Amino acid sequence: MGYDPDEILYKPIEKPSPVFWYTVAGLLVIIGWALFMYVRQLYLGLGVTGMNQPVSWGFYIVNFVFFIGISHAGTLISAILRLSKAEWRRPITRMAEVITAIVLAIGGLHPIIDLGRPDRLLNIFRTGRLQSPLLWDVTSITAYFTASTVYLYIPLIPDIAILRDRGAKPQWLYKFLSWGYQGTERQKHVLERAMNILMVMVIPIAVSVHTVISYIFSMTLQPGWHSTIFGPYFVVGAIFSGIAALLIVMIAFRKVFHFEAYLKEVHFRYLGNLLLIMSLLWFYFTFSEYLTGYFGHEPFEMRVFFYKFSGKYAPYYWGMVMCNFVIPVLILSFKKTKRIPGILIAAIAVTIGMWLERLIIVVPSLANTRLPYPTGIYVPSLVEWSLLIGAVSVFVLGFVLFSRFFPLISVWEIKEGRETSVKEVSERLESYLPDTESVRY
Amino acid sequence: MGINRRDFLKQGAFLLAAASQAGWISKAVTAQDEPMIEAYPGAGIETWKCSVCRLCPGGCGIKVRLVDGRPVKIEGNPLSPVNRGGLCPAGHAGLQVLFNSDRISTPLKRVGERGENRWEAISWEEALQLFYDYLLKLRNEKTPHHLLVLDGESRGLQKRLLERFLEAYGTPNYFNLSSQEPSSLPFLLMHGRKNTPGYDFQNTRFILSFGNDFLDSEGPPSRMAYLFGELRQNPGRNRVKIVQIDPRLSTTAVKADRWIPLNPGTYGALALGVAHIMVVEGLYNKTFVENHTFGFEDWVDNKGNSHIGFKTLLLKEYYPEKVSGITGVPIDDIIRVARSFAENQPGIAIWGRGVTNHSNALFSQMAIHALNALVGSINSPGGILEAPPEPPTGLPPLVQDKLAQWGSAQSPVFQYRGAKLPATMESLAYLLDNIQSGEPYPIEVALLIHTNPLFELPEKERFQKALEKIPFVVSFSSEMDESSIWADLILPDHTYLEKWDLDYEVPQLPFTQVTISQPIIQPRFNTRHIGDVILSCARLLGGSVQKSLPETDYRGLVQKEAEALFRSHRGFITSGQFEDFFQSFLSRRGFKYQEFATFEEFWEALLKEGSWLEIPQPVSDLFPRLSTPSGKFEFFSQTFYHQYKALPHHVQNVLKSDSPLSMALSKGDQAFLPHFEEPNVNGDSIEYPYFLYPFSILTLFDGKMANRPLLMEMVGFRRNVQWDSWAEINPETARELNIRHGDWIWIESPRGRVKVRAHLYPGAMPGMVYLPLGLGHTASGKYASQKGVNPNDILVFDYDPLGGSIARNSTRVKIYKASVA
Amino acid sequence: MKLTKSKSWIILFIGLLLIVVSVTVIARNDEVKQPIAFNHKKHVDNNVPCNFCHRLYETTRAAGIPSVKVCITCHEDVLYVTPEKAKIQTYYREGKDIPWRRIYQAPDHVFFSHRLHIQKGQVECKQCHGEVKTRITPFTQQTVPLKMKYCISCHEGVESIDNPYECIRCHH
Amino acid sequence: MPRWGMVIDLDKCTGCGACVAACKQENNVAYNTPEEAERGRTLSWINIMTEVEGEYPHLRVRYLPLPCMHCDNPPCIKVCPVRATYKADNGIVAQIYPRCIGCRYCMAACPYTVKDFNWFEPQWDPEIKKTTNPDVSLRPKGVVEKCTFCHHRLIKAREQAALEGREMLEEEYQPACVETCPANAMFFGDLDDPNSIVARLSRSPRAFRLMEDLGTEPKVYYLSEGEKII
Repeated sequence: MGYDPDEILYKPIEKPSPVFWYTVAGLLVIIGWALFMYVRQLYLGLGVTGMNQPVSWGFYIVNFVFFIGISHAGTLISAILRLSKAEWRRPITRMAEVITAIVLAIGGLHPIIDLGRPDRLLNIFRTGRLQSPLLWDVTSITAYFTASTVYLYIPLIPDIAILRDRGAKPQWLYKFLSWGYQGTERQKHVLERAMNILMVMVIPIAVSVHTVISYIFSMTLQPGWHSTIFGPYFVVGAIFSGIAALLIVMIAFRKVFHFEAYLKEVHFRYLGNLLLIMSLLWFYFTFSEYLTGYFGHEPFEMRVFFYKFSGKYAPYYWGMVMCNFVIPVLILSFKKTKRIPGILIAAIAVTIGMWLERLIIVVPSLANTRLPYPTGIYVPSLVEWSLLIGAVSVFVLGFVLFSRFFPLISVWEIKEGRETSVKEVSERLESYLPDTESVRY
Repeated sequence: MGINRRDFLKQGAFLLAAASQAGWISKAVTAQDEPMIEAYPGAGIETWKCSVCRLCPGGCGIKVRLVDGRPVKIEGNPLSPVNRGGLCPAGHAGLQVLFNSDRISTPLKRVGERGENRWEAISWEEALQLFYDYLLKLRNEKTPHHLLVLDGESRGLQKRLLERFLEAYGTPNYFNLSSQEPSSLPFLLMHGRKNTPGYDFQNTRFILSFGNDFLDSEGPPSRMAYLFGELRQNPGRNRVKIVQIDPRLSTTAVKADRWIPLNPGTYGALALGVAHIMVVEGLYNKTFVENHTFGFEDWVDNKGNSHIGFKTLLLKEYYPEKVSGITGVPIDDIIRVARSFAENQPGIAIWGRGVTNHSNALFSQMAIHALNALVGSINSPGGILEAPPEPPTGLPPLVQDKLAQWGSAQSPVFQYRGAKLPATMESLAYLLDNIQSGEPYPIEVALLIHTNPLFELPEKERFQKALEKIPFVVSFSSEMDESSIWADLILPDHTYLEKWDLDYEVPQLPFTQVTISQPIIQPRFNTRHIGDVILSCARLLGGSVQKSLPETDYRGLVQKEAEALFRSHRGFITSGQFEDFFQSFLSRRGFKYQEFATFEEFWEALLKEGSWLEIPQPVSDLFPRLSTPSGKFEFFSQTFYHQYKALPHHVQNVLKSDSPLSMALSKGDQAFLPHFEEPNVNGDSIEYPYFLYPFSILTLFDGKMANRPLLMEMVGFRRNVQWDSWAEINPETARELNIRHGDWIWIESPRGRVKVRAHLYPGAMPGMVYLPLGLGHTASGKYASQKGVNPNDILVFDYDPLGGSIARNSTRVKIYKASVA
Repeated sequence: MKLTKSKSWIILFIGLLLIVVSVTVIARNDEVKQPIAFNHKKHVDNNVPCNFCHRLYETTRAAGIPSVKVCITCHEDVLYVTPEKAKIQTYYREGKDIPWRRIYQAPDHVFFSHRLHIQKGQVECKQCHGEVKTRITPFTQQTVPLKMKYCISCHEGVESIDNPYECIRCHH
Repeated sequence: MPRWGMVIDLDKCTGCGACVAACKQENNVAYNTPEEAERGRTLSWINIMTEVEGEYPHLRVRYLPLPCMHCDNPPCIKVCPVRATYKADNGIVAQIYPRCIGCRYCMAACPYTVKDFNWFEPQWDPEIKKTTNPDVSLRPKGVVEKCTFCHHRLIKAREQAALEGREMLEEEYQPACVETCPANAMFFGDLDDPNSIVARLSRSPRAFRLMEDLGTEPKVYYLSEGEKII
């Protein structure tokens, strides 16, 4: 094979830097620690966490909602962008899909971590009640996980084939995974069909996942949870945090692997615009959620409301508003600040803010019981922090490992873009424009 | 198919064997034959045994559920006339007394220094010999009165036995710590009766309670709760009105119709203020006061000296403005209480620890009791009744030899030095002083019977020093506690669930009842019934002591006493369904009178049903002559007056100079009338601006129950506090001190300081801080030790010099935030 | 030879799987050894009524495993001592109970009442314990696997049981 | 089929806590260490709630014994993913410990906060364990538990009645808290039986239920406190 303009994309696979190993080792240490903490929890019971009698859900559920939320980055964004034939998507889609797959696996594990009796997990299948929102979750997350892994894998096949042909090691892996893909017309066609079908399918599944997660809360009678807009609110929040996470990942790997040529300012600007839109949308939902609650002035609702507004959770609440609305809107509204460093800050703020939002939804409603119960204040324990950090590490490790074996930027899409898109787009553009003949007429 | 002879015989043999086996099984199960249970795991054979709860003086009848011979649950005995099937939370923890890893399993002899808590297990023979040697030594040295008994639990037969033993042995020094409060002294002074009378709550329409938290920590808790339920919400009867006068929003205050907070220690003034209104407005029972009381109007004695009457004193001294100023109660409230008390008759004025916890306790109690006389609630339905007669005894007549007679006639060591006031001036304070000084005689042997003064009393060092003066201290505790570690010998008693006993001294009951206590299971450890210890000592001592107590074992004694009950042909064993009120079931004949031909039947029934009951005959003479000098209820206590006048002059002078009586005496007749004395306050009001108010809680009582996880977990269940003390403070006060809910604070008195968590509670009076008693053990088992704080650690040892009760509410403190540590 | 590496992994994996499976299979075979070769048939043939030994099954929750004292009522003769009888007598002399291994033991969270099943339900012993009357060796394992499924299968058909799926009947 | 329910007369209740103690003893509710209690993990199937309103000295304090409400329309059973909590035919909301996976969704959904969770394996003092009730199983760690209206007593009473060939009497089945209440403030019986005392009391004008507006239809009725005079 001659010179490949996308040589730099193979570099992390074919000539991994020693930093890779250090990173992996470091992450493994953290994950090992988290694993140790989890085994300890398994052995001793959930008492090692900071959860208590009224606050029976804590970090694990928060993380669950948060990670599943982030998973919307991927598939949804890439599917929507692909579907709408946004050409700037090409270097982004892969990373988004990887995020989805990894984060879904992590998020999906969290309810199991949260179980008091994980040994009885199979009861869910043996004696499951389909009426329980928790079971809807199990179903939709499984479906989403399957769909999004397939959706990650299928566009990956041509790249794996390229790697196989380039003789990348380990050969057996690429040989096995490339499924005999040779790039024939027929193969290309089938792949495209599959992608198109998945693209359409994945969007409703993704939307349903977070809607169903929101139902876990809104199906109960608890003040602060029992809300009709929780479904869309959660979905919006999910996409919001997903975009933020995607931006962070993009910026990080752009720096590490020197993808400046692929991930250009324009990508960030576009995604930044999206983030801005989502931030506004998020604010709109938050505003209507709390305003309607406040106007109803139902006493128990108000207890939760003031717990967040001016009570114990006020720092988190206002922190969330800062992170999710004030900072991103300020940064992203101005051209001056809407550059990569600024966008990075905004994205990090949004990630933290969205995590806080999940915390603010889960804990205060439980802490403010309707009856004068001995209110326990929820203080997460070392175990929960360790597992949070462990989860983040698993995410990073997953990403790093993926980048070691597979190209983070879809090579064939870039190639396709280079070879065919320009023509195609100009044709498409022309088809958008008013017909010259009819104008003449 | 016929049965041949051989088969028949074989089967017959089997059936015979089976029959005998069946009998054996039931025996085995009830006798807790351990291997048998093992062979039948999970059979779930259920048996019930009746007994009596001895965790507080309440005397509730209990039923214990045993499954396969294993006790699993205590429930109230529905046939018990005291509690009628109810049981307070402490009663439920009884099994944790029986099954407790901190029990003393064998007699212990001290090996280390006193208080070092190092012991050597010895055999009962050895232990008893040691004990007996000391007892014999005192008798040989002709000083039997050098024996002191401090009793915290004994009631009924056990107490009767102890008293009998001590009389025959020859010592007057039997001090009952559990009856320390509330004292029955006012009854003696105004009624001429020494024991606590019965309260006819069933028929009353108004309860004016002065500091008596009867729903929580005073009186038999289950009985009071039962009565409360009946009195408050019973179709067909008037709802009784309850006014609670207390500086603390206690449970009773919460459930009362009205809570009137007042300045601590000013109960007497408020009672007199109420009396003032009643007199001024003419709301009192004039016929009663005229015919059955003495000293209401001014009077002239037979020597021609004129004395002021109660009325004059009231009108002159206790006008509402002044009373309001003293007590902090608005005048309107005083008037309203007086009017509604007078309107809702029969009514009853009661007092409790709140009152007796002050140095002016005696006069406050007299003032409150005077209210009962003003409305005529003395010996009348719905008021205060004569104490019911004691159950008959089966003990032979007391035999005392010369030594015993002489010893018993000595003045008890707990009396004020030289003051031969037979009724007053008995106090723990004097006891400690006298032991310390060795005057009038030293104490050489002390027995601690289920009492823990080192924990329960303020300034425990005083008690500790007194104990150090005593050469030989024996404790009968079944669990190690703060006082027992100072003993020389521990003779562990059974727990109450392993014991035979008869219980009949439940305070305040208007009827006589005997509840049997029988072992639920065989004693689990190598412990011995205190009664058996005493009986075997009596046997060893021989002579008149043995003649007074000829029984060889306690169970036999119990049976003897029960036989006396049976032979007396009084009363009956409660059985069948109960009606609600004694009056009504007398009229409706709701009771089944069981006739028993033989004692064995009676005994069986007693074991099965648990209680024997005798309802006093309705009095024919509505108001009999009282045993006071005037034969009437005395506002002016002639008993007291004569006692005082009979005192030698030097004692009178002492009283005039160094006791709170001095102030009263300087006012002449007032000293013998109900009047208000300023309570003693310890601690400077500027340096220590807050009042410390320790209170008892239902779950722990005096702290003996603290080593039960069940009760420690629900120690402050109404306040959401577990396993810990809490200091109730008014939110307003807390704001001034910059204290938030849950902060650690120091409470410091002149005696020391304790660190405790602040609990903001609007029911707290501003300027007061409330601490629960019963926590803060230091050597009392793994569940109790080092949990919470003991308010006694910072209380000043103060007492009512006349009534003798410990004044726990007289200490001032300061509060400040503990730095974060 | 890169493929051999992966193959070796697969072989290792399959090997592990085999070990695990065989261990579970062996462990499931939970036959136990009883201290005495008890012969039910002999006792039944000699007209010993069931409740002579299992004297509680009609009256309490448990059936009652006989204690050695029950055995000794018949087996105390010293004239015809068989080895098994000698064991009984030894246990009795030593004041020990026969260390029977329990085969039919409901878990802690299951509450089963013999008397209700026998008296009201008219269930025969053999329904859960197999043919006891003809058994000549002691029980070494459950003849009927007493799993919840088995309980339900019985309860489902019974008229007098209004709801066979009422969990709290047995789990409380 | 009876519909078991409870009536608690707040006018009679003295808040003594006997129900709390009796329940813990009857149902083998485990004790927690002080440290755990501090963190709000005390297990108690019936609690006494204290409601305080007002400022000193004009206060209104109310003690409210709070067992499981055994709702007719329980929010907890709807959310259980494994049917470990369900409503039995006789209206008792049951918790099946061997099936519970410990997701605590029912705790989160219960508006009355009456469900408890075993955060650790219950640590039984070997001595105290000897006094546990053999009719109730000891819960393992990681499962939710709650008031059962002492359902095991119903089973026992029914078994006894069945063996004696008669109908069970209502009085034969009383939960431990009702049985022990010293003030006789608690009543228990069949709400569907028009002659039962609970049915009569539940129709009293003083009767109310907690959070009736939520539509959970609790089967625990309270009788409100009578007016305070003077």
